[in-house]
Amino acid sequence: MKKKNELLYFALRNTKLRIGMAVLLFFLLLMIIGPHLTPYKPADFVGPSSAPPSKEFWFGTTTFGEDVFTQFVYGLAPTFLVGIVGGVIGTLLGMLIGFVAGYRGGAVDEVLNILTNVVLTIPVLALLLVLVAYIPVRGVLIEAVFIGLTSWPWAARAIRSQTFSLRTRDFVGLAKMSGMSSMKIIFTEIAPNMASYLFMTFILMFGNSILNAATLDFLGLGPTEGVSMGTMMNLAVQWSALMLGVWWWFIPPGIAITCIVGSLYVMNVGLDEVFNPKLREM
Amino acid sequence: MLKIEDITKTYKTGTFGGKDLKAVKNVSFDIHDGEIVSLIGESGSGKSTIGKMILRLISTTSGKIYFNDKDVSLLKDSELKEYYRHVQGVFQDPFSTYNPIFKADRIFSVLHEEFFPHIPASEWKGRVDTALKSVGMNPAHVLNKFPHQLSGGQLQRFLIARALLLDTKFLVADEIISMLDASTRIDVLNLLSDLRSKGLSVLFITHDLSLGYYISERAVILYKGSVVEIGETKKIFDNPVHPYTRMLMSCVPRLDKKWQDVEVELTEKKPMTANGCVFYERCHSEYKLDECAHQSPALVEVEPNHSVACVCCKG
Amino acid sequence: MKRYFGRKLLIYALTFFIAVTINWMIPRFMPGNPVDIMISRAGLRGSAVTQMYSYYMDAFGLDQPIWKQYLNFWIAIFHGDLGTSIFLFPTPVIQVIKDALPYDVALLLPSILLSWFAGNKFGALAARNKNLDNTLLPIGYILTAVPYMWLGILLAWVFCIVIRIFPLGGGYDFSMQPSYTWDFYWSLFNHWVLPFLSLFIVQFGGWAIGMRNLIIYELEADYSHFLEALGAPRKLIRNYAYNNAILPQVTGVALQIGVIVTGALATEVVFAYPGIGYLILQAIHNQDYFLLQGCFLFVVIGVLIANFVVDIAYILIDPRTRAGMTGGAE
Amino acid sequence: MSLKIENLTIYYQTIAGNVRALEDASFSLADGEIMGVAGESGCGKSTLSNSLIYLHAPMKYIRGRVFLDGEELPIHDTQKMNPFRYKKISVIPQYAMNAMNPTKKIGRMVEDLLKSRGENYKEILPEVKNRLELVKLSPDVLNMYPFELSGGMKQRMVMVISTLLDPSLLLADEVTSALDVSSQKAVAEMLVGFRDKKIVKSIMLITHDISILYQTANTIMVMYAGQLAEKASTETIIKAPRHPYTKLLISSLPTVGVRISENRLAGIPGNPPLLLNPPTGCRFRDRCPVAFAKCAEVPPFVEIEKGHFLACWKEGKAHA
Repeated sequence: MKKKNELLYFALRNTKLRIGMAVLLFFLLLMIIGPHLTPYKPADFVGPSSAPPSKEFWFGTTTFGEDVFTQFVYGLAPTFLVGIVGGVIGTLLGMLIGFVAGYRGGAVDEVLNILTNVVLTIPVLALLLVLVAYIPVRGVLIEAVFIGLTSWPWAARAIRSQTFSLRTRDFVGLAKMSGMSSMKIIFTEIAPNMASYLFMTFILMFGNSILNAATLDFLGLGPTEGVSMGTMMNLAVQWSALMLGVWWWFIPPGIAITCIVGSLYVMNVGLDEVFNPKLREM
Repeated sequence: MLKIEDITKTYKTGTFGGKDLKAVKNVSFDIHDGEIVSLIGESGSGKSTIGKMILRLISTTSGKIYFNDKDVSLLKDSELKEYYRHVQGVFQDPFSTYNPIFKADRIFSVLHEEFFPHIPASEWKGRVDTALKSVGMNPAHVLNKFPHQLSGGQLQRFLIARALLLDTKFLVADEIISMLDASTRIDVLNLLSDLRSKGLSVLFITHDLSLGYYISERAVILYKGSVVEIGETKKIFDNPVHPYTRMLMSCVPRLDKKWQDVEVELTEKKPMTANGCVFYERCHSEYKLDECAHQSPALVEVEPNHSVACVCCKG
Repeated sequence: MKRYFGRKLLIYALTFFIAVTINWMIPRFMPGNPVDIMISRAGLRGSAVTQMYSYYMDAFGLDQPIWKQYLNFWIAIFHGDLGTSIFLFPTPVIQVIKDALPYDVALLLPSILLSWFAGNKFGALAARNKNLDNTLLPIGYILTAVPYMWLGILLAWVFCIVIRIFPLGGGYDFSMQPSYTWDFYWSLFNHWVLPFLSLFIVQFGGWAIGMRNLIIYELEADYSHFLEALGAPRKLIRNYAYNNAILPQVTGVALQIGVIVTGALATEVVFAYPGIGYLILQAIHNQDYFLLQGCFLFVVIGVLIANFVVDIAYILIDPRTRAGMTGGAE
Repeated sequence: MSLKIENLTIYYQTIAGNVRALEDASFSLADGEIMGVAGESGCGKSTLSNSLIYLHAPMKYIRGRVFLDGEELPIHDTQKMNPFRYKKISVIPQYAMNAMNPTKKIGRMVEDLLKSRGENYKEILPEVKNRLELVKLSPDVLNMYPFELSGGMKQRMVMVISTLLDPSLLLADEVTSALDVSSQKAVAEMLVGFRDKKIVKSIMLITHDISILYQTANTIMVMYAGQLAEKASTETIIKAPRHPYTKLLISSLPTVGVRISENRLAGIPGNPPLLLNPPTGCRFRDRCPVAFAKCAEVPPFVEIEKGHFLACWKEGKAHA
């Protein structure tokens, strides 16, 4: 009990964690209440072309007269969705492969290790580009799944090495001598020991999925329907928002991604400090 | 009770095979009912490997281990579980034997779940209390605590109590007191000895000669995976024959004799020759022969219940 | 070390094999006839269609057994035959890519090397230095979280539109013909600066933070404490820590290379910089799958070469791998 | 008088409060003396050693003074302490196996270290080679990386490095614990050799293994739960200890020649107290068979016979 309280104490006292949490919560809140703050839909042509931010159009309008703020708040949801789904799939795959490779060892490990290294070496986003380009109708979910399916290797590698070292710990031997099955040992003895690490892995995956999705969207390979931060930037660049000086079109989505991903990274460091006493500044 | 026949463990080093590392080489010995046998060796002697092979935590490369005449390596699922009902182990580092995120007494509930699911919780609790008391602990003081809230000695007793809850006949005790504080370690040792008188057999693995001497009837001296001397503890200690055993005896720090009184030449550990005597490179024995370099000597009985693997006692 | 290398080469060979296989599989395992889809989306008319149609039917060899198709695909690759581009018909894909490649090298090589050196130096400086650390860390985290293309957009907007210092779009001024003149070089340089900068800045943040964390870890290592106990000056201890922290950073290049390359692709799109990234965008817009796949293949090859170079570098600088141990760069 | 320590008190800072790891330690160490510091884990022996040479967070200096060869050591001031480190006082750390930079050749590291302390490596090199010979290492090790050495070799290499500048006091923290029986003896004898050759004036040998101390030390200081319990000549501590803790401790140690069937040893009941909030007075009193009311006060560490110091109300009084 003492240990948990200590973690909580450090977690609450950790500035990085606090800042990261606050920023993340802000955007989550905006995602939820944002659509209620605007009377428009993202694809509605509601105002003059390329109007700068004003009382009526908080973030201005696009070249076509769509409300940027509306697009922005509606675009947050797919961004978070991609992050969470991609992060969950990536983390789960990484766990599965990492646990099995690390716990089984031997030939299984060898094969999985090579697989991991191969997928790690393939430039994932380039692969996604080719893959996604062939799919005529794309949804956010498909995008997230693809990202998740290709982003597990580094997590698998890290989880494998941790499992590998935990496997030789005597408590695993004791569990075996208590007649526990391998699966039970992995999930009740090994995984809980890495809980903090797994959580941090998920957070990083979350952030990376958002970044990857933004790049795909920006290249015009995002969801064929709807808006996201990436598609906003894509359209802005495509319709010469740069040349025309319509900065309010491409600045907000970039800020949102940077803030969300940045807050996730900062939270990750904060968590690392909480979990790892060596990094705590005394 | 337990019979080890010619077991060998070879590790493949490197990813694609490559070099072989023989951690244990053709070791044979047996342990009788109610007997404590010490397995004595320095680091790299393969003593823990042997213990883990008995516990089926690692596989044997060749050779057989028999428990009550059953080949241990052939045990599958339910048979293996049955085996663990009778054969258990306690390891060196008490803090590593407990999952740090769970309470220490979880080891008992796991046992309940896996081995005695039909026993009602209240009866099980009674059994745990009895077991704890029989290893000299007050259940009220030690239950419901995290491993870091208990001392090393308490944790090791927990593990012994755990073995008692099962119908343990044979215990592998791998350096179980080397990480305990001096003032508490002797009690754990005494406890083992007391359990022996109730019929438990123990393989007591240690690097500390004095502990082996203190507790065991018989001893096996291991060097680089090979048995160099085996027999009654008292005979080995009073009359060490193998040059390695003699060197060990002279190096062990004692409280009754100073090192200056027993002088023996020391050499570095060196890589051994491919198939000669394991101790060849370090041997200073007057009996050392050229043939030692490529012929490993077999165990020869020098007196009843005392065998040595050295050319010096061949004829 | 032989085994270490053998293992690495196996992985590279396998990666290449798998990448090529995926490349072969994607169009064939998508629903419909790939050639039909391709031609219909390319939006061509008249005699060009029949000409192209027969060319692509031939190139795909769909009438042959599947294993033969696969084999032919490999044979073609080893002959450097990646098909013919659609939107630049009839230029061979390999030629299109060859023309774009120098621009990528010019962007990637300097940005990776310079940001790596500068980031490491700066990160080392910031570690255990309260003031620097407090400024570096937030900035570093923000930088690593910035999408490459967005930083590109920002830079382009500020420097090309708001304070017109640099030109926007293309690899050189459209009014110029490529020539070996200073004017032309100057134009190349001007168009290069911003894409380079945006790549440099994002990577810089990552390296700096990585180095800072590694140094702190090394300063807590036993050997550092031993030196401190023996009264060695801070400078020596930090030097040692730096030299050891560099090692994982070298491996980091290999791990990051894929991300950097894709970052470069996005950046090229922003600046309409005529590298492979821009080609990919063109290929996507024009449904030019041969070109798209050719680009992918080249990206894979580039990443593999970079990985190989990093491996060699690692062996040269880490005595442990040099002496035959397989520590470190795994 | 080589080392003199007065009321040294060191705490560890944790979020739960101060862990009182070393409380009012006062003792001295003579020239040429090898003093063993014995005690169970957490008794403060390593804190004592660490604080003398490199006192850093989370260790916190509370009070006390340290004199080495008549000069006061500014142990609480990391910067001011630097000139003394290595030259006057040096350490073979507990982590000797990892004490060398893994990616530098050993010779190069020694050179860097010596240069940084203003010494001329070239001039010292012959002596380095002499010392290597003393510990039975070939001079070739200077051209090797630490990972090419075995554990025992690393240990001896660190021994050579630590003592190159002939420090007055050498702190040796658990130098034999990680070694095999045979290397243990070799290393312990080499340490004694260093003292005999006057490479170091005196040694504080910190270990949990009392039998090693019996073989090497001139005097033994026993610590318990952050307090000094007893200090006397080795023979006295082993053969005729006075402190109840020392008595029980010594009598609980098995040694070759003692068998359970003939001579059943007994441990000390109970556990050491937590130092976050230790009991007042003598910290052994909960486990002590002879404790009485007076033990609620801290017993002074006083000399009851020449060279025999003791902190116990009962025993101290009986012989006062």
